[in-house]
Amino acid sequence: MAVQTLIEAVRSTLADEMRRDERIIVLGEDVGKKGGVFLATDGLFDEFGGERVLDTPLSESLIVGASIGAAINGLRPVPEIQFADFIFPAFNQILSEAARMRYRSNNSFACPMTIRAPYGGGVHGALYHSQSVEAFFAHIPGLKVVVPSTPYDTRGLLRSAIRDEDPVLFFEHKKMYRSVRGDVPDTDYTVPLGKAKVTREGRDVTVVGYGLMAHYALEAAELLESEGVSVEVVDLRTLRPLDGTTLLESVGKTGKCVVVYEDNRFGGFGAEIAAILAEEAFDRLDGPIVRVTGPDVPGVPYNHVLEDWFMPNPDRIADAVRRLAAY
Amino acid sequence: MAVQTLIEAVRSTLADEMRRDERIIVLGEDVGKKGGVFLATDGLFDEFGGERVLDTPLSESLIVGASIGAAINGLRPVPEIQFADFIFPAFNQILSEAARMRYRSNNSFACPMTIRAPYGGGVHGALYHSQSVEAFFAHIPGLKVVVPSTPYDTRGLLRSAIRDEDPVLFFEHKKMYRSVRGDVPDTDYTVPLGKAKVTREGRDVTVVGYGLMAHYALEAAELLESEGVSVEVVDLRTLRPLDGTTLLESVGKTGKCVVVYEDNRFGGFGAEIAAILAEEAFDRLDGPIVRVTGPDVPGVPYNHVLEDWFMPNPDRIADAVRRLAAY
Amino acid sequence: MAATRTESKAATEIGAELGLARDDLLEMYRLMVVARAVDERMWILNRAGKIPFVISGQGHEGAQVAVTYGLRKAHDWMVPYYRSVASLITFGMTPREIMLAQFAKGNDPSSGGRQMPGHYGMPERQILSLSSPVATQLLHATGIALAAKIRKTDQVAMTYLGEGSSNQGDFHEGLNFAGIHRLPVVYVVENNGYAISVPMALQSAVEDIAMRAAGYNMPGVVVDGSDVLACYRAGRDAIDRARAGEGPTLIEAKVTRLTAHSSDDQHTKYRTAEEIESEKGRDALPLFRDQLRSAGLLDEESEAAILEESRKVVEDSTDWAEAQPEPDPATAQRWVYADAPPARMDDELWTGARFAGDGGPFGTLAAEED
Amino acid sequence: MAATRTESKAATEIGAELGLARDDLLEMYRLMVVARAVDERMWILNRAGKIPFVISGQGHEGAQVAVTYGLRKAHDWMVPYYRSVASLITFGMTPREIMLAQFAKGNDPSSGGRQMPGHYGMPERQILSLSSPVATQLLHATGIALAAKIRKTDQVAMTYLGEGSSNQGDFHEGLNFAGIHRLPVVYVVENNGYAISVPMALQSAVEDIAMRAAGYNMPGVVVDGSDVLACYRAGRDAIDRARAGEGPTLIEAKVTRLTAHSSDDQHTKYRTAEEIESEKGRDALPLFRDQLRSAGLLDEESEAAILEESRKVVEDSTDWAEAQPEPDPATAQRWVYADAPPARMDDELWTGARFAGDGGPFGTLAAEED
Ligand SMILES: Cc1ncc(C[n+]2csc(CCOP(=O)(O)OP(=O)(O)O)c2C)c(N)n1
Ligand SMILES: Cc1ncc(C[n+]2csc(CCOP(=O)(O)OP(=O)(O)O)c2C)c(N)n1
Ligand SMILES: [Mg+2]
Ligand SMILES: [Mg+2]
Repeated sequence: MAVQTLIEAVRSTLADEMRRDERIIVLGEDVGKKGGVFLATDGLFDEFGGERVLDTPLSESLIVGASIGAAINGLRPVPEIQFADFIFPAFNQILSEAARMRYRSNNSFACPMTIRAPYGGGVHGALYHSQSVEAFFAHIPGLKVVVPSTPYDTRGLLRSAIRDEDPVLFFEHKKMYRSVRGDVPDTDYTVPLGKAKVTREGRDVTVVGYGLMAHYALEAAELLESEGVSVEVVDLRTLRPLDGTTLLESVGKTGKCVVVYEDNRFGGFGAEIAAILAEEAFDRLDGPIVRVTGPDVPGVPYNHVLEDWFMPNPDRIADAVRRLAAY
Repeated sequence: MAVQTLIEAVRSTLADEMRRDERIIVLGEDVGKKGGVFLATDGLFDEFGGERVLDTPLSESLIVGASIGAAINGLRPVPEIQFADFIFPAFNQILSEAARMRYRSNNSFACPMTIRAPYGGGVHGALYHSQSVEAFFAHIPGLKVVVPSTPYDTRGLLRSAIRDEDPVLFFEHKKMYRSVRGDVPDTDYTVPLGKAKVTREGRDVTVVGYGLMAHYALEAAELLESEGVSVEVVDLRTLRPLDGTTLLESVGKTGKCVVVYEDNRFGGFGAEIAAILAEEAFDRLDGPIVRVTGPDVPGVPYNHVLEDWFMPNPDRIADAVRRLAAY
Repeated sequence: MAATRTESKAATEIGAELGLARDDLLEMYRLMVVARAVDERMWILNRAGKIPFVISGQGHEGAQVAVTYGLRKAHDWMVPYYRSVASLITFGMTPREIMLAQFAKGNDPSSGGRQMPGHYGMPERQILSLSSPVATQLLHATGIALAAKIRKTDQVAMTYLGEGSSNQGDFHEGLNFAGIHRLPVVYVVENNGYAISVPMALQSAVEDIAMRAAGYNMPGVVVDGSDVLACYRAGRDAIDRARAGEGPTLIEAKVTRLTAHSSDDQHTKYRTAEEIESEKGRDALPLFRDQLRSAGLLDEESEAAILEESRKVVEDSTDWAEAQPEPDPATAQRWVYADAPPARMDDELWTGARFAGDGGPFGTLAAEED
Repeated sequence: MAATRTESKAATEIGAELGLARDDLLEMYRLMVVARAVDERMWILNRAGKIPFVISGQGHEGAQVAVTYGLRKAHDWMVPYYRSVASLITFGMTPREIMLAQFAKGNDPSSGGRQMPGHYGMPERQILSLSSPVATQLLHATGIALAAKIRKTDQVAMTYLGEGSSNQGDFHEGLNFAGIHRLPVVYVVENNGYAISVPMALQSAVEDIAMRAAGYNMPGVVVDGSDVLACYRAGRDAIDRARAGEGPTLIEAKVTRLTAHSSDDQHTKYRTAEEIESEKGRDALPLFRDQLRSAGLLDEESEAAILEESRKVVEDSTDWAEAQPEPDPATAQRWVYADAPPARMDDELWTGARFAGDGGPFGTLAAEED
């Protein structure tokens, strides 16, 4: 049992998996000698060499498109997109090709690959180094979308993603890379895709989140405990396929739900969570389904006073829960 | 007062606007001599010449990216993307550039342009000629998203879009191009962006839709009238900015809502509608918010038996409304 | 660049130089004849209202058969595009398999009736499934070649596209990467002068797409698509280079599109009657036939036999394919993933309305199946 | 291609041939000195913890000033990238305006503090706002040139990018379109040999990005970025061609990156100490200074005066910018659209929780402001 940061969990898992399965290659911008701009691939180039750890040209569509071909011809690519904000040049390859290969070929071909991308705000990254992009991908049938929030889950989920037979988007929150540490067993455990986790039990209100917001939800729950508000926290972990059972059971129990996401509010991923609850848990609801989200502006602004204005935080979550509990 | 099909409404409005404002150019694949694969630009090349009606290379990112530059330097581009399915190579230019230009420059620059794209299924187009892509764009702050359902609205909304100071996505349903006809005044009227329309008044259940589904909703309402179920139909017309007032007023009155969209269910645009209602109309809801949608498979399959399986239709809508009314 | 042509020697002589036996020459001709017959039948079926859509390769067959002929079946990879009918037949796809795609039957090996006609693919033949957005397949072929190099499989990947599609960003990104890593991939641009209605002058700043090869450190070969043996040489040389580890090649075959772009297109709107007529002179099929005739490889009899055989093949494949069962809608939700349900672990497929508790923990109403 | 250099004549002589007066030469030198001083100050501010991020252009100044010098201010268009400090100063952006971007102040003309430092833009100077995704700006410059041609404004658009960014699909699509329509646009690739840590050999199949120009029917000019007058000639010729309606040009200036990629990068991890040291020999600033000295345009005194002035300018712009007010968060939701609210016509901005009826028709609870 060792303690790792989230970035160490990513790095060590990539190394473990590459030792286990020589079909795995890592490719992307600066993933080689430099070890990635966040050092997520640090050391891999030295251990596995330039054929399995490829520095690509500055061409995201190529990174994904070539990964598709490599997967078709027997490899297990784990491409890195340097920032989630820069995944859009590859959007067509991901949506039209990787996600549809199995369905359109009636199961003749598939694209087992894990696309890693750092995402999220609160890091002075401004509009183009702070985005939460999960809503775009969680809407796409054929993709799986994972957002870990602890080093333990990161190792377990990244193993499951790499071993999965379908394309997985694996989003890592930049702010958690070094700020979040936790115990990780040295065993070859996995955390299954499609399984949410109740990270705190409570009676009054369910708070649903993922990634950094799953942590903020727990902090908000702490704040409210003293006030006698009992909060249950559900960390979704996988956005697609979604663990509807855990979600419905929790809200079925508490009757109230706050959905938290960092992305822009309108049409964000949490809207689907609210829609599911309004449709399937209606009989159990004792109050409106409340969303605490980023505002509807094109991106996280840079100056710290503007960035603070944008980011959801434990206080905002607590405020919403407080009012919903009193509803 | 003339009668036009939806495609005639598009074509005549483009011609009217180009006569009115010489800053307007139309560009895209096959929009020139051929007049577009659906003939939406037929005749424009002859009337306005090759400088204002440009056949571009097969390069969607260029079509949008050059339109951004042209808008910056004093033109009003109306690019056509031949099929909404092929808009994704331009996704980065639309999301990262066009949508953010005004915000990121603190209102120093803007991109007034209208991107037209035919969308939708039921036309034997299979996975790549049938997509509904509005959810991706309606989530993006800085874009406006319009989906007309009648020739009258098409003319009024297209005028508003072209005259708007911000980038507008204008989605036209292929199945409606020739099947939908209607009266259009010869006047220079506009239909404002951001205004929904109650296309049928009713007491029991509100059905919310747009595009082809707005028609199917009306057909379903007809079917149910004989059964004594009184259905109100809201045609959203503009998805972003959304007319929340009309939506909330209607559901506030009926207390029940069925949201209909053709796109894949999970994370589709209708999820936001359901989320808004669950959050802001909760006190008025007398039943779950029900969604009638396309299934969660990567696209509309080609063979007619498979396509029929995919497409929402008036019967499915009626079935949902019937059950909700009885709830 | 001047398009390479073979000199006016006898086909047999040239063939010999190229290592092509008389049987190879006849086989190439046969493949062209079969491809044309299958292709023409598609259009007849469309006009007869039996299939709603056709997109095919009439005018491209000479280049397709010849460039492809040097590949190793079921070892090398083919990454085709929608006009690749003759390439596919050359690589082993049968007329029956092609006709199943036209009728979109349940046992259509390309997609089980899920895709439009023209979207071919078969794993057992190492033919990759094709989508509609153009040029995306170049990156797949590039990645296949990357894997072949890393895994040392001695495979070559050949991919095909139109000249219009070579103006997509993916073309640039793919060729650059292949050039950097000297990948065993061959890019074949079938230049028929139009992207639907858009002529070369408005599509590309240069007349020869092959000129771009120099920017990616690979040979760019322009070849006359009506000269079958010149096309074979270009393909063979590129395949040899690739297999020898000498890297990728860009081949541009100047071909002609004898039909409208597709059954949805009226090309008279942007092509003159004269042009459409004169373009028939660039059809490789009669030209190659004449070559084989004057080389004494074909006579009235053998020619008639080939035609008769191809007619039979087309009859058989059409009737057989048409008689196959439609896909079963009950299977339509399958294969979104290998193992998981389409969107939620607790999912059934909801094409219709999902109610409070339908299939969920708080059931109050029963779901109706639709 | 061999990089064009100016011969070893006296700077004045060459200048005369190029139509550059002595004052022009001195002005170009002054612009380089000021740009370098401003640039160095950014890094000092970053190390001092006053600004969290720096990305800038040390080593690029000679090429940037010289290529840009021939543009018409407030008439032509500049579409910059994040290293364009010297280009921007040459085109009229003041050190104060640049420093406001570093401190991301409320009155920062580039973005009002909304974007990271390095994302410049000013409408009054016809400098287009820049984003982070690389190469997108090429298409904007191309569209600006298209509008200039259609509107007959006699404008030229000049855009800049790194060699790594030239491997994006947008590069291909933009240059092809500009070549087809002979647009008045100049593409300047500042090739410093690295895309962050990725060296040329892994970025591009060819050594000279300019080789790709031939594929777009435009001249591709390789120029030594440490030779200021050669860069001026390349820029001037391209601008003249563009304005004369002769079409676009691709200029590739071989420059050096004297710093790490950005303040977040440790380049020692992928560059040897020797390389970092020897690259200083390719710095245009001392080389041009020596040229002007030996041409008798600079002496101890005038040189010191220029340095002193630039020092003053940097002091002034830094102190002034630092003292400016932060942006007002109350303005943060503004300018998503010209007229409409951010997402809904009935919208307030909801950064926090929205409840049944908050601001809506069925109010039961009052909204708390957060
Ligand atoms: C990304 C994308 N945009 C548009 C289309 C629509 N489309 C299909 S084929 C075609 C023209 C292709 O021309 P070319 O590449 O020359 O091939 P050809 O059909 O002439 O053989 C177009 C525009 C598409 N399939 N994909
Ligand atoms: C589409 C995209 N992908 C990745 C990045 C991250 N990134 C920023 S600069 C850079 C390297 C650019 O190299 P080059 O174009 O040579 O310019 P240079 O920084 O060397 O001047 C990268 C990878 C980005 N900004 N945009
Ligand atoms: Mg073509
Ligand atoms: Mg560089």
